Amino acid sequence: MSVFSLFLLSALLFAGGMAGFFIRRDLVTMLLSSEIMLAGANLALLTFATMRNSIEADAIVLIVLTVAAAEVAVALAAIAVVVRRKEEATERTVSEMKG
Amino acid sequence: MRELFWLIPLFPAFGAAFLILFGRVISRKLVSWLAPSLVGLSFLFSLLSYIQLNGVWVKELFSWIKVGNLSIPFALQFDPLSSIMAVTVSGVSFLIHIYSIGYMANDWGYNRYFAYLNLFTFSMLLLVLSANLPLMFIGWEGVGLCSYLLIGFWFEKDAAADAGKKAFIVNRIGDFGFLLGIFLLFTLFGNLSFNYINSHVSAVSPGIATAAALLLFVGATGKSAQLPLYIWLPDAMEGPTPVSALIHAATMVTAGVYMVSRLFPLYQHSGFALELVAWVGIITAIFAATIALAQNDIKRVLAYSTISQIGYMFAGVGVGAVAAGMFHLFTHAFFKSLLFLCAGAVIHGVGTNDMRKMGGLRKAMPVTFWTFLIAALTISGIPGFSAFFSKDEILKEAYLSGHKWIWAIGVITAGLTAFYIFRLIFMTFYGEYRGEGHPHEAPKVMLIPMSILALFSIIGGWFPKSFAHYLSPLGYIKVIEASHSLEIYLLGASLILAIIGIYIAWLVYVKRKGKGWNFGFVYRVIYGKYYVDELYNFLFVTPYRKGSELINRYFDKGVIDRTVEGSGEAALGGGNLLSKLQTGLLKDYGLWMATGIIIGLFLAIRSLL
Amino acid sequence: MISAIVFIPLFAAVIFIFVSGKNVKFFKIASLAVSGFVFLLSIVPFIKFEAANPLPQFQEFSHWIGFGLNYRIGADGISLMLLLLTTFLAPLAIASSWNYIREREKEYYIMMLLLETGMLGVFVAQNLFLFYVFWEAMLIPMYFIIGIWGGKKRVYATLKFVLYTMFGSLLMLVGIFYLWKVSPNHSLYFYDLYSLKISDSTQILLFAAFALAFAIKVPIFPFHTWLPDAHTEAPTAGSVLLAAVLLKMGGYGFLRLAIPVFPEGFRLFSPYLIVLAIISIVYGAAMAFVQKDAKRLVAYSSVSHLGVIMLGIFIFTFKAYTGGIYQMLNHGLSTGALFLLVGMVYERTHTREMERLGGLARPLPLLSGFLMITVLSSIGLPGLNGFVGEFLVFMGSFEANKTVGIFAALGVILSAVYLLWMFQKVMQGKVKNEAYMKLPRMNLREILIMVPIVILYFWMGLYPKFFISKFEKSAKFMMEISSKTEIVQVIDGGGK
Amino acid sequence: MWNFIYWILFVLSLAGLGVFLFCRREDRAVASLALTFASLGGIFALMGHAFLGTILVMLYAGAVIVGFIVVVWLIVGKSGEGKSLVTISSIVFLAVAFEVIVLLSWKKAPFKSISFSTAELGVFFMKDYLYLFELTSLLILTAVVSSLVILRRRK
Repeated sequence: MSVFSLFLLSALLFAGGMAGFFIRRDLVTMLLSSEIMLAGANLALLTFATMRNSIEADAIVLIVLTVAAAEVAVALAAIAVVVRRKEEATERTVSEMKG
Repeated sequence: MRELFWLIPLFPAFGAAFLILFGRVISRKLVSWLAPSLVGLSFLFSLLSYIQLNGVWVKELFSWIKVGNLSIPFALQFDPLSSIMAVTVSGVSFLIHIYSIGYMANDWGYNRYFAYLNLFTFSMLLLVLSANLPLMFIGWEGVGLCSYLLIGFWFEKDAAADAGKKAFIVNRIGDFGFLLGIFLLFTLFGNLSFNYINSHVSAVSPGIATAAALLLFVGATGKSAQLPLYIWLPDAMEGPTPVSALIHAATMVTAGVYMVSRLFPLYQHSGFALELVAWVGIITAIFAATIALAQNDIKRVLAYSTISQIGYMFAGVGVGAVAAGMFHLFTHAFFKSLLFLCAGAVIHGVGTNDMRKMGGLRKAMPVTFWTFLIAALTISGIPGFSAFFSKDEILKEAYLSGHKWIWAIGVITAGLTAFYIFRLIFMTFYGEYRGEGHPHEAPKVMLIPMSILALFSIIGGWFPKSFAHYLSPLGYIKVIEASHSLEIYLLGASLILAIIGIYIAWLVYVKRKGKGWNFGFVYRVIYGKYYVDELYNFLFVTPYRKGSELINRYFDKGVIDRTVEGSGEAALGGGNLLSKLQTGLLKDYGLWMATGIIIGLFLAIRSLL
Repeated sequence: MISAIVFIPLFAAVIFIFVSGKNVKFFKIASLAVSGFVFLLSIVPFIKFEAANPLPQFQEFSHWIGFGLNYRIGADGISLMLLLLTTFLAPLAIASSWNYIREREKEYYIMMLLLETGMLGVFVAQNLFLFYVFWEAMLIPMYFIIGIWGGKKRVYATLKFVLYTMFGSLLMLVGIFYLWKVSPNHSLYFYDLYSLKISDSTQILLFAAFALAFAIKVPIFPFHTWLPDAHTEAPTAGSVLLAAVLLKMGGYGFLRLAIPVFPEGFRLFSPYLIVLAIISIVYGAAMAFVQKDAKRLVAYSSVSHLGVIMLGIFIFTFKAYTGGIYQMLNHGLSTGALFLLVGMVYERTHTREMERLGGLARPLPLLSGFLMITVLSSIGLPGLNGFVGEFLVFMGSFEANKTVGIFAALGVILSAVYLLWMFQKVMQGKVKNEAYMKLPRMNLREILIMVPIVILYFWMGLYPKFFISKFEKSAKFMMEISSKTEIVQVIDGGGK
Repeated sequence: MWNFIYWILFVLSLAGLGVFLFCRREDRAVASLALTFASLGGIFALMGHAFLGTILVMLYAGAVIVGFIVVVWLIVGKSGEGKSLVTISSIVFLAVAFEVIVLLSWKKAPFKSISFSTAELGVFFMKDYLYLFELTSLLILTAVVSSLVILRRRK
């Protein structure tokens, strides 16, 4: 349980999440991979918290979690709406904001 | 009269202003009384001042321009030289005003015509009486303006409008040189009044004096229609004939001669300039005389004859004989305007300028014929008439002052003059009438001034010696007494040539009815006026027009406008380019963000490494 | 006193807003009355102005925004003359648009009054910031006047005009910031800026910035392309004021700001500027010669005449400098009159194409007479006002450098060529289409517009001392400052 | 022994991630994430943050993943494949079960190196960061309400 391995894991998670975000086309996966990136970041934050024994960091991790959850809720709702209107929810569908 | 001489130019000025302002409302009768009487008044005043003149009168009215070290007073000067000019100008102008009453009787622009004529007289008198160069320049351009207005008087005729514009622009080119001359003189002397320049001329090196003199001479050639810038005078015949008589015979064209004689010390000091003046004068004389040989328009013949006679005057002044030059100017004013007035009477009667449609007018227009004959005899230098004394005076001076070649050319030109003037007489007054309609004698109001002028052109020349003495107070007038025998020899030479000229004219135009004389190519070249107009157009006018058009279409619109609009479009283009980034795809935005973060991290960490 | 002159049109414009747009008659007369009153008012300072004192007189000062950005107004000889030119021409321009403008008269006359305030402000501002405010403020009404009441391509023309000038003045703004920072306790008062010590290299940069802004405004040769478009599309009154007054601001800017505050920069740039001025003279004249539209011809003619003015200022001899300033007044009058007359022809024949015009002298004798006199004054016929200015400029430049003098004097011929060509095309020859024979003659209003201008032609031509003596001292003082020879310590303590 | 558990969790989470990235089937990929989150929760617990670990598991492995599966089914349902219920539930179950085991053993958390307990964490929140705490609760509330509003079918 070395600290290095923890950082390695969080880095891997983050990289995986980013890769997922860019590879997959549909919105759901992109949203999930962003969740994973967030989890990786959380892990890193937590390891620092433990190393520095700081309660504040701990509190922040907690809050980040809760906020992430809220965010997912809204995102899911949005995706659902997209799905309802346009059957499929890939990136293409939401590119109306094109320049 | 010493105090009132400055009124001389103001009478016609008042006349012009009054006619311009109220021209439309006052009746013709009033105009035909007002205009000539005002000019008559100024003639009277100049005559009186001429009589009472002793020394040099200068009157400063007010200071015109005063900036820094430049101060130009509005000052008039009355001295022997300008007195002669004032008298001739106002006298001839007065007679021509009366003549015009008849000539322009049924023209709708009657009032406007007299307004311009008065304005012209004012400008000419101002030119003649001014005491410094810039004031003379006002008169100088003023006469240019009036000649523009009067040549283009019948502006509905495109030829007249073009001729007027051409006259003004060619004059303007001359004035460009004149203006530069004024600037150079100011940088040299710091003061532009004639007396100051004439008295301080030795302080300046001959080289610069030559430059200044020549620049002023460019102006003179423009105004007096000498060689390079003469092209406007023949076209100026589009204007009414009394205008040609006044402006293009008696007064305006002599302005150049007056200017050179006024600044004679400057020319004398520069030496080379004086030579050039002489040579330009004499070459123009013979050049114009040759062209006059083959012209068929009565007024154009007289126009070229004017150019040639003025060439004589310049030659006279050029060889140092200012008195002779001025004397010829004095006599020329009378007989040349008489020639023009007679031509006017002929045109008035026959209705066309073309001599080929005239002939045999002796019986129909006796008075005109006799006055015309007097004038013709005068100009060809027949003894007893005024021109004989003045022209031969010039030739004598030329011969004596060592300019043998100038004398020779002068004598030949005298012969040519005799030929073309009598060619004109024989074609118009002898043989049978070739035109339609029936020519009638001019009305009395035109004949009176013509006969007065005829009288003047006879008696005008009888006192050459006193003329030179009258001018002597100016200081630079030299009077040479030639040995008697030499004088007879010189007079004889020019007389013989004149008579030969007349005889040939008689031979060709009366005996063989004018058919035999066409030497093919030579005739055509002379008739085409050596194609100088076409040359000038080709060299200057068309390239300027074409060049500007090209520049306008390609450079002005093309290059500059494009750069301006180009910068506008570049901004638009840039904007479009950037908007391509907005793909709307989340992935791209994520990518930009990721790269941004990575670069940021890298930069931050780099400082740590 | 001078603030009153500057701001009365503004107040009037504000009052006009509350008046309903229907009774058009009211606007026409009221705006004429206001601008007329302002003109009469502006005669008072002209009379009370003592020519001996070269410094700005009738100064008025208030803190306004503080930090050196304060409201300071005053008029020395030069600004007074330009002030008078503006107040003299404004009523004429307004009167000339009475039946030229058919729709939205209310907004039109409001814009004209705002324009007048903007123009007056520029000439009397003594604080650089205030100068810049008026400099920009004046663009807005001009934008609308060309944009709404202009010809077919008006939007393009007005956009180009405003953006072009704006681009220039932004650089100037940067310069102003620098000056604000550098000037002792942030005073932007002109006479404090004159005694400012700036290192040579920055002077050169700053001069370039200011010179560009003013060169675009003048316009000098390469920056002139906006002028013909703006003029062809602007309504008569708009192009009269544009040509007669707006273009002078460029020249005024040079002699008041660019040259005295950055003499080092000016010394470096002056040969190039002189060459550009000469090119403008010859180039403007050449382009004018080939234009088809009368107004474009007059526009290019003002490029040529302004070349003469700028040459007078750049060549920097006293005669040329005074001549240049005097020529500003003359050009204002003669080109203003040219536009008024072309406008009158346009009102009658609804075309400015010179090919279609011709022989108008017969149906409109009085108008052709006025056009003749205006053309002569613009050509610089001696005895009229144009000659005095050009004579001084050419003499000064000839004194400074012979070749410059010769090339500049060339303009005398070229201007005669295209103006007479225009006069012949429009007025002489046969009437091209019969309808023109029955064109309405010049009515009293138009005559009353032209008569004062023609009187001024002769007055300024035959007795220029009356005007020159007023601004001669100030011009000399300006030159001394600009050449930094010896700053005459008469600057009155310079208020902050 | 604990090291061994840690490495299992390590590997499991990466496996879950791997499956998520490369699996064709939407729902199975989403389900594998539950495994990742569960193992992360475990690691949290091992580090002594049991409370956070449980919240992580509950929030993510439970609410989020389940939510996603529902949405995936919405999409998949439309496109016809629905039979994978069994696999999903099995993966989820496995993840949760495994987690429970670990959490049970948190009492003797081997790598615990932090000095504060969950209680203190609560006190910490209540003492100085009360607003922050309330704010997050407010945030969650709005999130819920907004998602409901978004989903409401326009009449």
